[in-house]
Amino acid sequence: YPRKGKKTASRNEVTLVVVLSSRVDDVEKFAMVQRPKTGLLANLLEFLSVTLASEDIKDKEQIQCLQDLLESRKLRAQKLTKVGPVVHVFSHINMTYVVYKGEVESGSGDDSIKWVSELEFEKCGTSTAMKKVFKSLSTKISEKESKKRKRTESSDSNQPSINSFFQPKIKKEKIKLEDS
Amino acid sequence: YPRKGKKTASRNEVTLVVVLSSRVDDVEKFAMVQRPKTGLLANLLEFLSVTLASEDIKDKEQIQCLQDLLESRKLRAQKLTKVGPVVHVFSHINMTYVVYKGEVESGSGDDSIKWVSELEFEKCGTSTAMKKVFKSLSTKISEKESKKRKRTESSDSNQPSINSFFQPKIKKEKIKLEDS
Amino acid sequence: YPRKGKKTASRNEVTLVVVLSSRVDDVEKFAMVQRPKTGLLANLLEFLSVTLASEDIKDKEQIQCLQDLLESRKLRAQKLTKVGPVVHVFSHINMTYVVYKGEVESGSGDDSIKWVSELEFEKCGTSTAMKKVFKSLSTKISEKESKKRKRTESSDSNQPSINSFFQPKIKKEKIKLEDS
Amino acid sequence: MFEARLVQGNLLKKVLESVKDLLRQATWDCSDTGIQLQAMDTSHVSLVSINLSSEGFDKFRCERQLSMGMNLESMAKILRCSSKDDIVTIRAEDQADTVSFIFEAPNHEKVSEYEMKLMNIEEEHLGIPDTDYAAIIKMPSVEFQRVVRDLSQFGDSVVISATKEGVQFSVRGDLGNGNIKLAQTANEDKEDEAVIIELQEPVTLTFAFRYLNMFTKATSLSSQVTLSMSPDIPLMVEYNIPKLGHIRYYLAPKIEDDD
Amino acid sequence: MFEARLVQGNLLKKVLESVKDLLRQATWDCSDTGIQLQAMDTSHVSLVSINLSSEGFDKFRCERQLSMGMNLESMAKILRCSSKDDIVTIRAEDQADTVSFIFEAPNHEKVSEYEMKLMNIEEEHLGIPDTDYAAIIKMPSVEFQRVVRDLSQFGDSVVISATKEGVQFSVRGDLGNGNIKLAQTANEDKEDEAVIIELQEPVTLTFAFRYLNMFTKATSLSSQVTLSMSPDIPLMVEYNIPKLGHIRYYLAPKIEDDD
Amino acid sequence: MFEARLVQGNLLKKVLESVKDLLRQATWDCSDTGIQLQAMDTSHVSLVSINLSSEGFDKFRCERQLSMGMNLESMAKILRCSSKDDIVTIRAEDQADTVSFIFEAPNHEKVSEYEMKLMNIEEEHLGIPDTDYAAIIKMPSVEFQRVVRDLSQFGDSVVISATKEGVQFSVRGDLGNGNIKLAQTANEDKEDEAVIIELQEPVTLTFAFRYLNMFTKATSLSSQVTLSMSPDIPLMVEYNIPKLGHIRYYLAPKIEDDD
Repeated sequence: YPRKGKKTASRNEVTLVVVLSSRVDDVEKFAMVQRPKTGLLANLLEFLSVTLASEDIKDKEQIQCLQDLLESRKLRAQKLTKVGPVVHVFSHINMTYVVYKGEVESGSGDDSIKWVSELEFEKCGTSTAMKKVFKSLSTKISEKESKKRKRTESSDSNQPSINSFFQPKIKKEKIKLEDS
Repeated sequence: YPRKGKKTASRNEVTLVVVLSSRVDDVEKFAMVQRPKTGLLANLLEFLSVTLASEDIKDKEQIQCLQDLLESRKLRAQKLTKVGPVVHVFSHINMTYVVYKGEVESGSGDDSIKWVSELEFEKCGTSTAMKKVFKSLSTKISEKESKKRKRTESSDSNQPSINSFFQPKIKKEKIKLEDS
Repeated sequence: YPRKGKKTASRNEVTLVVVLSSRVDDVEKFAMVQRPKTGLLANLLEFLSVTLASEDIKDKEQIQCLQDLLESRKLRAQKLTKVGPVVHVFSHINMTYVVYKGEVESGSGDDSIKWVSELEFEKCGTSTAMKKVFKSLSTKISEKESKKRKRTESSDSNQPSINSFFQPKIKKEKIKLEDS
Repeated sequence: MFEARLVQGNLLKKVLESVKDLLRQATWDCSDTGIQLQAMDTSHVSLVSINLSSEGFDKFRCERQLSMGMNLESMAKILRCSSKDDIVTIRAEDQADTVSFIFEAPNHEKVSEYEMKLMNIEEEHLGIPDTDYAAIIKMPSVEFQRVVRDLSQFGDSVVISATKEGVQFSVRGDLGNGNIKLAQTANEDKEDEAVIIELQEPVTLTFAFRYLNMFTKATSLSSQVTLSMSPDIPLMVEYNIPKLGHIRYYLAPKIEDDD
Repeated sequence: MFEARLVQGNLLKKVLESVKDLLRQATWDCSDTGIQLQAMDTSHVSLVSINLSSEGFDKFRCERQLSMGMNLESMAKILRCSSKDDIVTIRAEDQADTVSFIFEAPNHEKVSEYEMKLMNIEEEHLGIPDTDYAAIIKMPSVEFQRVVRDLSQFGDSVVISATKEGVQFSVRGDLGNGNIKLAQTANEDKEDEAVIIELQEPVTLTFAFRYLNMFTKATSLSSQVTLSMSPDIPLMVEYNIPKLGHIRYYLAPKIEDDD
Repeated sequence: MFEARLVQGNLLKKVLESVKDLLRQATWDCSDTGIQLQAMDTSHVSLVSINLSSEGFDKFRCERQLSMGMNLESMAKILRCSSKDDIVTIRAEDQADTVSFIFEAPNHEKVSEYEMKLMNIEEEHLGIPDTDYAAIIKMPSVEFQRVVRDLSQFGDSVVISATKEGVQFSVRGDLGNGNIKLAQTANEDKEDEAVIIELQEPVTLTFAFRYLNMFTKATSLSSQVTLSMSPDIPLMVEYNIPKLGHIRYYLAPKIEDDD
């Protein structure tokens, strides 16, 4: 539906996200929780996440932060590795998701945790932002695996993305905001 | 091959037909008998049938009539239910088949009975009339089952047949004959 | 690559070839050896063969000749049957291969022998001449089997080959040479 | 003997193309008045009726009535072997079990003859009552074809509404909704391009695109098509074949869903 | 309310055909200056930027800026229902969740209206810096299409070299190598057929045929295409839409293999 | 060095289209008299013989005889990259293992060059005896194509009978039988459209449609085709390439079934 053009100033936020996987009956599943029934993206499933006060905290602290989060949900990850940042622009928020991934060491989580396969993830009601988060993960994976595979169009290592040449406009605006 | 146009008066006949089924090795089979080696539709397989003196006999009597027929062939049906009439026009006979169906209660019939699967039915030498009789059955079945299935072209319940608007010409002529 | 047109006189040669097969793990394999590292068709695989001084020797002698050849390679054939001649024209040699086939009775041959399946044969580096030899074999086989199969284009018994009408040019020249 | 000769043989090819998707086989009934065919499609939702008048043929001889059952796909295959300008003759002996199609080039230097086996088809003929339709819409056949082709991308069925102002075709589907209005032609100079509506009362009926799409195979036969509608009775789609006869398709209307 | 009316409606159909293979969905941003679209293909290797100026439309009204996310395949399907000479109007209410496409025949006797659901697409816009390209090649769009089509049979990527003399396209593959040279046009009488090169320095870059092939779907929009290249930055392929705007494709160059 | 230049380069494209379905690979034998090709199809039922005279080329240079084995599918792919009016040059060095095809636009502003690897094909050449055929039928090549295409729908093989009156093609199949008679042309004003039969004695032979269908790919090369037949020897189907040479197909007749 038609939306007003975005001309208002946007807020910047940083959120830690962890994509936690577990093998259930030989199928890889991922831990997700449901958002509140009201408000932004109501009811949608999302990965476990925590909003940061500041982006300037060390990786080690970030990992501790996530481990605490997991523990609160009765989960324990074997090792958490950083995948990288994913930027998503909501109407008034420029959200930077700092994505981590890990495997479950023990526990299947409290009742709030839903274990979702890749297939289910694609079908379930989730937000575009979460889709980007999940995609960033599989991109890393596919890059790793691409050398094993036959050369295909999408994994052509000589073909850079257009993103490596043109920057998101929003960042420009961000700089402007910070300048002002 | 070219036939003379049908202009002569046609006889009307009513035949009771029973499509009797039996599960053999988990495959549904139907009882058929072979027509005499000479005459109309010689040698073709047909369902068990009996020609009536008059159409004006009650359903209960019709069922009794069919049970007698089955018994003569060493068969016994669990319950016979009326499927409905099927009209077929032979060169000089307007045949109305009153179709019943039932399942075998006991017995596999005498030597004259051939048990034919749906697949075999489609391939075996049988008459157009018998095909119509058999089709009338599956139409009823598919109507029943169509609600379970995804909506398809053929089972579109909102699409009436053209037959429900236009009547067979032969009936008109029948009326004329009776008028005269 | 461009070659000089063939205008010089060609030599005629006769070679006995044996296609020896053995069932290894239910796959039919054929005995081949590698050609010398230099010279004509260097390094290519070929069937076991021996060049004859003259074409005018009896079949029995030919078979003995091949059995000797096999024995020198530590192989023994169950029975050798003649398949027929295959003509191949090299730049200056008109080679007639007299093809025999047989099955291994005992032994898997010395180290020079490579056992090659039909699939491997099609892929391995071999000469056109050897391909013809091998094809002559399968032609015979397929002719035998073709009666079992459904009539196909290639096994249409009413369709003669164009070869049965037009003779290879080289033979003409051969005759001329012999005349002169 | 039966023999029918048509100088404009190309028309027969077009007639076949018009029905072969709908009917696999059918019986051609020949009498001294001409050639008729009536048959339902396999799903019994629609009915085709073809009438070729003996007067439209350049030579027509039918000594005894005869009914020739044919595989229409084979017949279409054979007719496709005729060239655009060929003179076509259909011929059958009275007792034979085959029919012959003869194609002659206008210069008579090429003559093709195809012989096809006849088949015995038992089929009931339906009586089609004469109807005084509530709305008769005449429109260019290519326009009807275009409307059906465009809208059928969006859904399974079309609502056709005839009013005094014009005719409207509507479709609803997952992808979106479509709606085409054709106004009555004000200026009727070009008869072939006119949209003309004879209305006794406004009519709105729903039909399955699947069949309408097959009906429009007859577009090349006629520059105009006529849609005749009345509430609760089958739509009649008629293509007039100039001087020779017509092809009529009947389609049972769909029952409107309550939801 | 948003309303844009284009007498030459056929242009919109061509615009859609130009991007629908590359993009499955995209957002059209409307403001009083016109309609813009910017989107990357799903593999994020190329970028499409469309600009249709409000002045190019015969009527243009956009009271508030609005962004309309559309399934481009559906949009293309709808636009394909317009006839060549139809006047096309795009219309959306400010708060509605649908957009309407209205096609009017020049004689106004046929009016088609299609309504399509809008979708919410979250996508980042990239800032495209103004670039002073080292080489700008102007050539007939059909010639570019032909070169891409011919050479892409032989390999996955093309080397494009611009020199003072002309432009050269090369491909290497298993089947063989191909090499097409286009010389600067000496005689510039026929502007549409001219090859013109503005060169600051010679440039040689490698690109994937897959994307170039999809770009050439825009060929029917413009008789000329412009390829702008500089070392290590994306190629810009521009098709000018006379009086209305342009469609630009950007493609990241491939990194040369060392072997 | 070998170099052959043909202003009417389009002819080469047509020659390739004429054989590429029949032959996967073949050797072109070049000498100072021209370019020849002789090859059997893979089933060894038919034989193709192409002769392009050096005099038909606009430039022809062949210092030493050479044989170039080529994948004909690749060659056809390359030739399809030439435009209708391009001047085509074939070039090969004496010791090279590649051949080059150069296409120049008439205005010389576009030059395409394709290089293809040669292959070594060992194949025996058959001697084709000069034959005094019993029947030589000359007919429009499109007419022959049409007859073969039409009748091949009904069966696998065709009986061709040549008599004084004309030539007859017959087929029998499950669907029906077909039979096309072409009469000798009375009025020979239009030479291209004439059917002319030179007859020493009537001949009737049976041939497989499969091959005839592939032969008719040469239809665009020549307005006329010549069928030469004698009992028990292969049919010769010849397409004359004006000024340049010819393409001849030979097809072994089928043996008649006794039943």
